[in-house]
Formats: sequence, C-alpha cells, structure tokens
Amino acid sequence: MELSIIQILLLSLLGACAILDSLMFQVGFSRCVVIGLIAGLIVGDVTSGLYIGGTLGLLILGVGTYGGASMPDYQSGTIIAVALVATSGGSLDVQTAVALAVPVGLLLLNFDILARYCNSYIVILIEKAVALEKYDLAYKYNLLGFLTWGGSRFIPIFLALLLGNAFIEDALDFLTTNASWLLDGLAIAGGILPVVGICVLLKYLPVKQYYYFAILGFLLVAYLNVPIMGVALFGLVIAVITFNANTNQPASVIGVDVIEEGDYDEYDE
Amino acid sequence: MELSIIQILLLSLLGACAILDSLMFQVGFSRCVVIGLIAGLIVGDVTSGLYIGGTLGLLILGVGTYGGASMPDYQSGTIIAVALVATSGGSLDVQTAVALAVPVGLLLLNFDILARYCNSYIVILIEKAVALEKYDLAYKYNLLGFLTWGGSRFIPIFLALLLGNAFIEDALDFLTTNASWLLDGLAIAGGILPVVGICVLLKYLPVKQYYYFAILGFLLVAYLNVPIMGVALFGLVIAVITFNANTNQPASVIGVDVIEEGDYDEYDE
Amino acid sequence: MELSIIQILLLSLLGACAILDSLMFQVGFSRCVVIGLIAGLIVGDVTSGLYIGGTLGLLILGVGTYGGASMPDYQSGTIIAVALVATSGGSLDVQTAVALAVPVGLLLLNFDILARYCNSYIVILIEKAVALEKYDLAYKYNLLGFLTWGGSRFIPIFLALLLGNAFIEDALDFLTTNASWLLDGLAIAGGILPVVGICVLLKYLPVKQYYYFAILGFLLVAYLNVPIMGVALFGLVIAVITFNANTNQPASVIGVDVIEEGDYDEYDE
Amino acid sequence: MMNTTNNKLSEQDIRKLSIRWMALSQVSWSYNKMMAPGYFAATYPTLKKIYKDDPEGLRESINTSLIFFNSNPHTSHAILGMTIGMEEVKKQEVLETVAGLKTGLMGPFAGIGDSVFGVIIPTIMGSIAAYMAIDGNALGAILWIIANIIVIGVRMKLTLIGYNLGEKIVTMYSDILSKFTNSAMILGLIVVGGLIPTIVRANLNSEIMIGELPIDLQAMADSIMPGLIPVIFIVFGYKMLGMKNMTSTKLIFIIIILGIVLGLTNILV
Amino acid sequence: MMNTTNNKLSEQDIRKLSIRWMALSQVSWSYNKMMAPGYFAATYPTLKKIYKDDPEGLRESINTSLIFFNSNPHTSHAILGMTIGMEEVKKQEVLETVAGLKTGLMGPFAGIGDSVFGVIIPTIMGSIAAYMAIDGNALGAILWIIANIIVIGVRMKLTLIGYNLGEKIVTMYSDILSKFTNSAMILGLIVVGGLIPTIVRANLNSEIMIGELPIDLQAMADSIMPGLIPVIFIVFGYKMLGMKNMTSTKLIFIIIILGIVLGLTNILV
Amino acid sequence: MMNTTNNKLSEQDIRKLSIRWMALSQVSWSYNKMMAPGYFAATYPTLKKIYKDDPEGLRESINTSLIFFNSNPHTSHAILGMTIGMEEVKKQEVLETVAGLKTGLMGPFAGIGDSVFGVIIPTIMGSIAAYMAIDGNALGAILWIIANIIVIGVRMKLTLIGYNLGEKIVTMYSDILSKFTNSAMILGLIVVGGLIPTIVRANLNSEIMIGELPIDLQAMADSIMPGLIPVIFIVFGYKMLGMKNMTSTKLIFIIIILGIVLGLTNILV
Ligand SMILES: OC[C@H]1O[C@H](O)[C@@H](O)[C@@H](O)[C@@H]1O
Ligand SMILES: OC[C@H]1O[C@H](O)[C@@H](O)[C@@H](O)[C@@H]1O
Ligand SMILES: OC[C@H]1O[C@H](O)[C@@H](O)[C@@H](O)[C@@H]1O
Repeated sequence: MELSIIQILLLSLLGACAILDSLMFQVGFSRCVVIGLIAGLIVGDVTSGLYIGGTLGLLILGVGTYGGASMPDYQSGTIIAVALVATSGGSLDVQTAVALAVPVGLLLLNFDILARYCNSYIVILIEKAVALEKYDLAYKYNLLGFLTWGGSRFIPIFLALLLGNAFIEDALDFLTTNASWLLDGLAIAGGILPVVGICVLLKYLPVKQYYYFAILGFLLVAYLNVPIMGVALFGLVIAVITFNANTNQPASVIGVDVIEEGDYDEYDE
Repeated sequence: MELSIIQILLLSLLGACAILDSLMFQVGFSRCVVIGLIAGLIVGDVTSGLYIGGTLGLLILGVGTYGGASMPDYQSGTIIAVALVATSGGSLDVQTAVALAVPVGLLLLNFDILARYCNSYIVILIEKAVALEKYDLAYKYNLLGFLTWGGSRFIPIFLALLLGNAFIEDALDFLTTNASWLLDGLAIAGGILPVVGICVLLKYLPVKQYYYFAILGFLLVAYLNVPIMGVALFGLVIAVITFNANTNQPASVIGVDVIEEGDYDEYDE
Repeated sequence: MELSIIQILLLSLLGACAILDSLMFQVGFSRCVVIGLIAGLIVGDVTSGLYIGGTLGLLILGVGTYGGASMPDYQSGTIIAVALVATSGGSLDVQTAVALAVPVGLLLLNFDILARYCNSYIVILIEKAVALEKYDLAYKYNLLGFLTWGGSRFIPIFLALLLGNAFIEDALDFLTTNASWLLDGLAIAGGILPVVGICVLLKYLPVKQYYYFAILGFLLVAYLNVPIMGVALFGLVIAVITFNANTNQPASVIGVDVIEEGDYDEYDE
Repeated sequence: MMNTTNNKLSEQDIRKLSIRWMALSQVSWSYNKMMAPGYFAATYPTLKKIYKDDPEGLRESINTSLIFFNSNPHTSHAILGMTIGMEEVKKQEVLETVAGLKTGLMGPFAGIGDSVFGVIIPTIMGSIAAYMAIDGNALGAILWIIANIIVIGVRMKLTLIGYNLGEKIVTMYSDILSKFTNSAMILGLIVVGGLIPTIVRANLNSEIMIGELPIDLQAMADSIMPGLIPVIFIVFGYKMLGMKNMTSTKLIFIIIILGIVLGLTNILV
Repeated sequence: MMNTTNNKLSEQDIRKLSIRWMALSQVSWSYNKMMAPGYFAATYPTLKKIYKDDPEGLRESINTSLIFFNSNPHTSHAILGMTIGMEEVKKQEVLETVAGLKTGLMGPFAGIGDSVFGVIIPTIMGSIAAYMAIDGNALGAILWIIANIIVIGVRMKLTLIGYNLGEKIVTMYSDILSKFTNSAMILGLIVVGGLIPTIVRANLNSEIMIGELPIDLQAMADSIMPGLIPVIFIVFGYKMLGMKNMTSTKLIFIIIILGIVLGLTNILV
Repeated sequence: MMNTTNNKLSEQDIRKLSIRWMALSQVSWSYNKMMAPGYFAATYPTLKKIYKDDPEGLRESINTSLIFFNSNPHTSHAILGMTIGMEEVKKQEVLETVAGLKTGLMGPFAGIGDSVFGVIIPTIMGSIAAYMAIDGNALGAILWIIANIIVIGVRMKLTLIGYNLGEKIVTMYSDILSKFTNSAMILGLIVVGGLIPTIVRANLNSEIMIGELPIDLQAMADSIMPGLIPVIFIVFGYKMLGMKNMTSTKLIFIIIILGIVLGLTNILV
C-alpha cells in the first residue's frame, strides 16, 4: 500500500525529532527501538516496527558519537526500513529490510558531517554578533541549529520516501563515484578542525608561562597512553602540590603536628 | 597392608609440620619432595615417597602464596598419595596416586582459607587485650595460631587416612554441592578484607594532609601498571625531593660548588 | 675471465670507501645500489652490478648501526658477488650470487666488531696524549681510525678476490668452529663496554647530589618503556620547573598578571 | 575590592539554566568550537542577571563562556553550575579560574559521562528493550523512556550541586583566590596538553606505494615522536592565529582546504 | 628533649628478635591485618626493654607495631631491625617515621623477597631435588634442606643490618628528624596508594546475562577508571571507620557478609 | 668576572668545524667512549682559538669534550655548534652547562636523527634507487647521491643554527648562568638514567638447563627489577673507577674478560 503524504511528513519529522532529541533532552526518540515503535504506529505495523527497531538497536548498543565523531545513522535507517516493509505489501520480509537499513545508515552519515559543517557557519555568525556586543542576536543565532540538524535528517528521509527506494541507490552511487574525494576530504578535515578551538583556548590560557605543563599532559597521553581521566587526576595532584607550595604550607609541615589528623586511636573498645 | 594408628598420627603430624614450617623457619618440611621422603620413611616405601614428592614438587615449582592468596595443598596431597600407595599393596601405581593427589590438594585449599579466617578471631582477641594494656596476654594469644594452622592440615589428613579414600570423595561432593556458595563467598570476602587493614593504616598516616601522594601512587599502578617495586622507587625520588626542598638545600644548589663531587680527573695516568 | 690485480685493488679500495663514507660525509658510497654500480663499472658488467646492488639494498632498507650495533656487511657482500659473477664467465647467475653475498656479509660482520675494538686502543693513545697535554698528537691519533675501519673491509675483500671463493668458505668454517667462543665473547663484551663511558660521564656529573634524577630517568625507561626522546621531554619539563623554582619565579605567579600573555581578544573582526 | 553580590540567583534561575543547557548545549555544535556556543547560549540569560549594570564585566564573561568546550552533556551540568556559582560571588575577578576549571574538568567529565550515560545505562536498558521489541513487546522501550526522564532529573540536580560547590570554593578560597586560579590554570593546561593527541584525529597513510614497496608514513612519524602530527597542526594553528588580521573563521577554511588536499594526495587517511 | 638511651640492646637481643620473627610473623596471619599481630609479637619483648619505665611510650609503640603490615618474611627482617634500631635511640619521637618507613618499604621488600626467596632459590634447588627424587635419589632433597638452613643464617644477618642502619639514620638526621619523618610519610602514602589496587582483589563479573546478552561489568567499571572497585571499598571502609562506635572488628564482619552477598548475586567473582 | 670574548669566531671557522665533525666524528668510534674522541678532534682547532692564551681553560675544555658522547651524526651538528657558541662567550665558566647539555641532548637528537636521516630518507630514496637498479637503470642511484649532497648542506646549516642558539642562551641567561647550569645538569642526569638500560646490552640466558628443566634467568632478574643487570654493571663500573690507580683503560680490559667469561659460562647471551 502507498504511504500518504501525511505519513511521509510524519516519518520525516520523526527523523528530525530523533537527531534533535539525541542532542537535547535525550528522552529516547534517538533510540532505534523507540523509533521503530512510533514508525510502526504511523505505518500501522507495530510488530515489524518493533522488530526492525530492536534488531538495529542491538547493532549499535553502547556505540555513541564520542568526541563528535559521526556514526552510521541507523535511526533514519529504521524509519526507511519500516516504511519499505509497509509499502512492499508483505513481499519484503523484516530481515531484508534490516539488511537494507545498514547501507542507508552509512549514506546518511555524510548528512551528519554536513550538518556539523553548516553549524560552523552559525558559529561564525554568533562570534561576529558577540564582537559587536549584540548578545541577544548571538543567542538567537543558536536556534538556527534546529534547522541544520533537523534538515540533515528530514530532507533525505522525505526524498527517499517520496521518490522511493531507487532514489536512495542512485544518490548512493553518485556520491561514492564522483563526490567521494570531497566527502573523504571533509571527514579528514573534520578530524583536524578541533585544532582551531584548541588554539583559541591556548591563546586564552597562560601558555607562554606554563607551556611545560601542557608538554607534561601531552607526554602522559602520547608516551604513556594515559586516558584523559588519568591525565586529569595527575593534573589534580600537580595542581594541589603547586597550590600548597604557593600558600606557603610547603609540602613539608614540620613533623610534630603532622600526626594530628591521623591520630585515631583504633583500639577504644 | 593397613596403616597402624601411630603411622596415621605421624603422617597427620607431618601435614601440620609442613604448613607450620612454611610459615616459620622454612627449613624444608613444606617442600613436597622432602614430605615425600619422610612420608615414605613412615610407611616404609621411600622410593614411591620420593617419586610422588618429586612429581608433585615439579607441578608447583616457584608457585607461592604471594599476598596471602591460598594455593592447592599439594603438601597434604603428597602425604595422602604416599599412604594410598602403601595401603593398596601394589595395586595402585605411583602415577595414578599422583593424579589422585591433585583433587585432594584442591579440596584441602578450603581448609587453608578457613584457617586464615579463624586467625581473624585470634587478631580480635589480641587487639582487645592490647586495648586493655594486657600485653603479655596479647602476646600469648598469638600462639593460638599453631592450633588453627596445624589443625587445618592435621584434621583432614587424619580423617582421610582413618576413614579411607571414600570419605574424601563424599566430603568433596558435599562441599561442592550445597556449601559452594559459602566457600565462594568466603574466597571473595578474603580478597576484600585487606581493605580493613589498609583503612586502619590510612587513619594512622597523615592522609588528610597528603592525600594527593596516595592518589599519585594509585595512578602509577592503575593507569601505568607499575609494579610495587617501581612505585616505591618513584616514591623514594619524590621523598628525597621534598626532603631537600624542606632542609632548604633547594634542588638548585648554586652551580659553582655543584661540581665538587663530580670533579674526577680521569686522566691521571 | 680472471680479475686483474688492479681490478682487485680497486674493488678492495671500494670496500674501504664504503665503510669510511658511512662514517663520514655519507655521500652514498655506503649504499649497496651505488657500490653495485661502481663495482659493475670496475668489472665491466654494470647491469649485474646494479641488479645485485639493488636486491641487497632492498634487504637492508632502513636498517642501520644504531647505537653502534654491528650489522651484516652487505656492502662488501655486493662487491664480492659482482666479482664472482664476472669471474664465473656466465656460469653463475645473479640470483645465486646475491644468495652467496648473505653468508659473506655475516662473516665480515666480525671484522666490523674487530675494527671497533682496535679503535679502543686508539682512544687509549688519545687519552694518554691529552693527559700529557700533547693535544696535537692526540688530534693526529684520530686519523689512525682510517686504517682500522678501512683495513676491516680492504683486507678481507682483497684476500677473498685474490685467493678465490674457497678461501672465504674455509675462513668461515675455521672461525665458526674453534674461534666462535671468542667472537661471541667479544660481541657480548661489546654490549657491556658502554658502561665504561657512562661511568666516566657519571663521575663528571653531580651524581652524588642529584642521584635521584638519574633514578627517575631509569624508572621512565625500565618500568614505563618511554623511548629516550620522551625521557628527554620529561627531563625538559623537570629542568624548567627547577629553573623557575630557583630563579624565584615560583610556579605560582600571582594570578592577576597571569593573563597578560594569554590576553588575546579573538573577536576583533 | 570584592564587590558583594546583591542580585542573588534563585533556585528557579538554576533550574532554567539546566533546561537551557539540555536544550542548547549541542544544537550549534561545530567541529571548530564544539559546545562553546552552547555554553554561551545556556549561561547568557543568567550572566545578564549577574552583571546587571556592568557591561564590561558581561563582555569579559561572555568571552570566557565562548572558549573551546567539549564534554559529556550529562556530567557537564555540574561544570555549568560551578562556573555560574563562582561568577555570582566574585564576578570578573574569577574569570581566569573559570577558564582553567572549564578546561581542566571537561576532559575527565567527558570520560565519566560517556561511560555511565553513554555506555552503561544505554547498554543495560537498550538490551532489555531490544530483546522485548524483537518479541513484539513494547514494554522495554517504554521502560527506557521512563529511565531517561529520571536521568533528566539527575541532570537538573547536578547543576545545583555544581552551583553550590562553586559558591563554596570562591568564598572559602577568597583571600588566596589568585593562588587557586593558578592551580586551576595548571590543571587546565595539563588536560589541554593531553587533549591535543586525543581530540585531533590526523592519521598518516600507512601504505603509500613507492614502486611496489608500501611505505608506512604513520610508523615513521611515530618513530620521531608519537602524536607528532597533531602537535604540528596545533603549532601551525597557534602561529597562524598570532598573525595580523587572521581570525578563527579564516583558519577554519584554511584547515578544510588542507584536509581535502591532504586527503586527495593520499597523505592523510 | 631527646632522651638518650641507657638500656642499649645487645647482639643477643637482636638474635632473639630474629628468631621470634621467624617463629611468629605468620602464625596469626589474617586477611584483615595480615602480618601486623606477628610484628607485635616479635617486637614486644624488645620494646619492653626499650620502654622499661615508660608505659605511655610502650603503649604508643605497640599501637604502631600493630598497624597493617604485609611483606616477604625473609627480606622484612631488615625492616624489623631498622624500626627497633630507630626506637632504641629516639623512642616515641620516631614513631611516625617508623609508621611511614614500615608502610613505604613493605611493598618493595615483598617484591624483591618473593622473587629471590619465593621463586629463584626454590626453582633452582627444587628442580634439582625433584629430578633426583624421581630417580629415587634423596640427595637433592637433603641439599635443599642445607640451603634453607643457610638462608636462616642470612635472615638473622638481615635483622642486624637493618638494626645498624636504623641507628645510623636517626643519629645522622637527629636534628632534622621531623623533615625525615615527613619524607618517610610521603613514601609510605605513595606506596599505600599503589597497594590499594594491588592487594585488594575485587573483580566484577564480566558475563552477567541480561536476556541472551552477556554484559561485561568489569569492562564498564574500567571505562570509568581502572581500579575503581578497590577505591570504592577503601573509601567505604575509611568512612565506616570514622563513624561513632565502629571498630575494625565490626568492619570485618560487614565485609564478610558483603563478600558473600556480592558473590551470591553473581556481581563479584 | 665574565671575560668578554675578543677572539670572535668567523663563519669560516664554523664551516671548518662542520667539515671536521663530518670527517672525524666516527673514525675513532669505540665501544667504551663512542663519539667522544671525535668530539675532541672536531672541536680542538676551534678551542685552541677560543682559549688562545689560557692553557688551563683549554685543558678543562678538552676534558669536557672527551666525556662520553653518542648521538646521530647529522643532528648532533647542532649540539656541536651550540657548545662552541657557549664556550666562545663564557669560556670555562660554562663548561658544566656544556657537559649537562651534551649529555641531555645526545639521546633525543639520536632518536630524531636516526628516524629522519637513518630510516625515512634512506627508505624513500633507497626503494626508488633499488627498483630502478633491478631494471638496470642507474638514475635512482645518482638521484640518491644528489640527495645526500643536499643533506651535507643541511648538516653545515645545523652547526650554524646551534652556534647562534648557544651564543644567545649564554648571553640571555648570563646573570643566572649557574641556575641554568643546574637545570642542564638535571636534564643530563635524567637522560643518563634513561640511557643506562637502553645503551647497555646485557641479556641473561633465558634457557639455562638444570636437568631437563629450562630456567629463564632473564625473567627472574626482571621479576626483581627490569633493567637490573645494566644497573649492576653501572654500579660495578662506578665503584671500580673510584678505586685507587684504576683507569678507564684497565676497566675496558676487565669488562672484555668479563664478557668472554660470562659468554662461555652461558650466563649472558
Ligand atoms: O607477598 C608478600 C607476602 O604475602 C603474604 O604475607 C605471604 O604470602 C608471604 O609469603 C608473601 O611473601
Ligand atoms: O565525548 C565527549 C562529547 O563529545 C561530543 O560533544 C558529543 O559526542 C557528546 O556526546 C560526547 O559526550
Ligand atoms: O644511535 C646513535 C648513533 O649510534 C652510533 O654512534 C652510530 O650507530 C650512529 O649511526 C647512530 O646514529
């Protein structure tokens, strides 16, 4: 049976809600199993919806966009798979639909990267407004993010459902053949861009005076593979030592009063 | 041929001597090859004794109860194996006897854990006596350890030899079926109990003032897998630096006299 | 065809040039592919020369005598292989010649170790002259190195080419049978000898006063496997901290002026 | 000198702050500034209240809110609350401390948050929900939504905890605030040093073909120093930002072009 | 202030001290206090002599002898001798240093002792004895006993070496004893920090089943921080000990119950 | 006190210095002193100019030039230039700093140099040359020679860079030179500590047979402390050098004999 235009709109909106919820209140709309349930309700086949959502959900259990690294968009994949099963009138079983969702997820990953790049433009607007002390305007610019993130899911899902499955395959081929150099380039640049933010931050911190502490942090990670949590704990130890050294409670309090705190008479029966 | 009651008593006593020697003067009674020799003398079959002791000895070469972790009791296993070969009148060859000793060693491991728990009670008595300043009494309480450790080997060997092999198998089944939850629980608790000792020690040390040095030691082990020997050497370096910093010979002695010690004129032919 | 005495002399000289160039200006004479070219020119078969030089060159791509550890002498191996192909009048194909070069390279490795030991004697002469303040003489003694290094290649190649291939095999057997204990001993001692240089250096540095910094460097390598580059960076951080601590700009500059350097107003559009 | 705060923030203000952070922290997320614009958007209304008739203070505070920030959305509620708490008491005087603490804490809070809220809770709830969904049962999905709503409550509470802690810190250390700021700076710099090789992703091609020989560029860079490429980009970015009329916007485009070019020339992968 | 020692200990006293340590160090060994009661038992008679008519000093000294202690029985002879040597000269004034040194040295001495006396000597002597025994020859076993008797002599000597060193340290550093104590405390705290994740054994179940999905709890804990569980138990124990009318005896039972419960619920393994 | 330099060195002098280093750095290379005699030979003519009528200064400087030195021949040009630059300005007063910097920098410069000039450039040029040579084409080899000539130019430039840096350092830090020297010493000692387990090669036999049981001596040594054997040799060498009428020459022979004996007895391999 064909999807009505309202159903297509609802499913595309569900895609937008999924990404926005993952960035905001994280109530659960970004979880495949919840998306499968709602998509199933929209197309009237809750069981397949739950099945597809559950299977895809298991695939990315515990996987997250840590440090802003994009991951395959199985959320939109779930919506498209549920829609395909409904429109196939039973000829497409749920297993193949799930299999289909994987390449779709990979294709849509590029839209996630594009959204993050569009946001760079929003940030330029915000920083300009702040420089001109138009803070309220800068605050409002943030809301443009709803368009970039929302659009990065709404548009591809809407087009896919409207123009049917073939559209996705052609789009996939087109991108992988001649635009792949651009996509790879953007992905590589995405990995380097945090340099800008870190350099601005370094300009802010007393790097000229304390450069060697930054070197120490770097050595802990580069040579000793200490995760950031450990680096911070090492940093805490050094920060406390310098704090004591400066508030002239030198690390060496004369022995005599050292024992006050530890003086616990354990044997008071 | 049947073992006489004196032989059973002697073999059980040998078991007690083995554990006590491993805790005290370590002359050698805790080594399987020596136990095999003496047990062989007691039952009158020195060659099998030596063979069984030697084979089992090779199994645990260099394995020790480091940090108080219990290990299979192959010492008692040797005694029981030697006794079985003697009583079997030749029908039990030495290889199978050795094979038999392994499960016996595993069963008796639990007695080792029980002994260590009984000692906890002795420690409670000692600490109570010390609190009441009855130091001589506290000193004597230590001797109770001979009973707990000795008994933990004497009793199982005596019963096994007296009631024969079947007794060991039944005991083994009984324990593994319905008391296994208790044994596992005790083993797990045994791993956590050192927390008590360490916390009492922390109460004793100036932890409020130098907590960050404890964090540093923890980081060296948790994140950098430095063995305790390395942690102590790191600690030595830091202790010396703080010592110099406090006895106001700051780490930087003015260059000029720095070279006195190193001033070795290597070329005085 | 037989090699003329001049060709043998030239090839032996090429061997000497190879080792000396690797120690001096490193123009390229120490590279197998260049040696193959020149040897080919000398024997009049440039193609085989290039082939043998190229193949052996690939074998030791990126391998070097780091820290003075001797490596198989494929440079001399190339020369001998090229000579063998030329003298074999076509019966010896290039592949087998290359295969032959490998054992020759291993044999000649020992000559490299011998050269380094002879240099120890030169160093003794230099240090004596310096002690007697005869500095010009000490300077000239350095030039003896040309003989030890050059001879370590010239002599074996000259003898091999003059007395033919059989000579190399016999020499190889003689050495591996009865003199192997000496060669192994020398190789082992070679690994320990740097102790002398380091101890003389330690006498020079203020080790009595700063022994704990040496321990720190040792711990970084022994327990944390930090490569020397990392150890030096750690050392730099500590050196700067002590430098600040002594030039009473304690690590804690009062917050207020801390921000001067970092005060970069990033938003001046 | 310390201007006592008259415009005390109410619990209502802190609740609104939490909601804004949940709504706006990542909508304007970009590769170059990550959560920085979100930090500005969430704190701006509150800062307007704190710096009511102090435009210069507001400007400085907004600049500090826009420095590079990336952490786990859940745990960073505490950081948000803490900086607001500190600014409420000490206003401009505490901005350096705020910069140091934001930078120092974002790394470790990302670590803990991503583990607890990114892996542990979703894995447990997700697996239950997925298995039920596959059997056509929506209960698991609904349970997950309820759990997420509880987590929203936790996030609100975290802001409050941070807020109270922030107030306590500044009041407690008010006389030696500069010393505290210094230690915060040191903690920040150590963590930034550690972030450089963690956040910046720049991998050299490990199979660049020269003839048929694959050359491993990444291994070569690591042989000089692990984390070499990220450091080169940071030094490059820091120098560029120091040049006349260079802004972070221009730097973004330079890096994007660089990424595409290095991708095309197969140097970066 | 420094009460000169009149009751000088004789070599005979030190020999008796060694024998008591060999006899009593581990007879009262328990999971919570390990060798602490043994340390009290071995030193008590000697302390009675040192603090002859000074009951308050004796009480303080006995309390210090009962703090948590676990090391290799052989090498710890040196620690025993050292603390007695120090207390003989400086009595109560040196008790904090004794606590710090005992804690600082027990770890590394366990490492060295377990390697040399626990692995190296038994492996060499044990393999000779075992091979001979298997061939029915008791000579190896007897040789091992002789070696162990020599080791007993070494243990006696170690106590004397420690004793002399202890005396030398306190006399040499007598004027800056408090500075020395401080450094000893720092060394002790660093080693205790390192002991926490080493001595406390608490492993989370790595295959807890939810539906058919095995969840690795230990990996999740490690993702937050390696060594997280031991730290949680230590903080728990430290807090509990701080509560009114809580004693280490009660804490032992709490931990045993905790161990059994966590074992039953399959959380700890 | 600071004798202003009148005999200023010309660029010509620095060029000659570079050529002498390229020619003489390794011709007198020996296991015990490595590049030290080369350092003396290269710098001697320049030192004669600096210490024109100051025989005592010349003697001290030559002694410093002869301390243990081993680094990558290419990058160490910078170290050579730097020490000459410093001695030109400050003469004898800077000799301790020179010793510290030479020792501190030789390790890391070896690391960088061996990677860039030892692996990266030869691997790239070498593979091109080898592949061409195998096809009978000599172009690759010739290209490599041209590249090496360019590298010679780079080496000359490096000496100049070092020279200027050396001058700048001493003039900039002239008033707090002793503090700078101290930090250089600390850097040097940390690196020497790290060099001990890196440069000294002494591996214990890991399969010494006792009966049929292979004993792994190296694992036993590592269980006490990694890098134990090199430390033992260094302590042995340092003590020997301290003995009356012992010279480094005698120590060389002692170590050679030791190496052979330990090799023969199969202890070292
Ligand atoms: O590991 C240190 C120490 O721990 C316990 O006290 C016993 O196992 C000893 O044998 C061991 O030497
Ligand atoms: O990794 C820290 C942080 O990085 C980005 O901001 C996002 O991926 C967040 O989900 C993540 O928590
Ligand atoms: O490894 C540093 C250095 O050691 C020796 O001096 C030689 O092998 C050089 O080629 C090398 O660069």
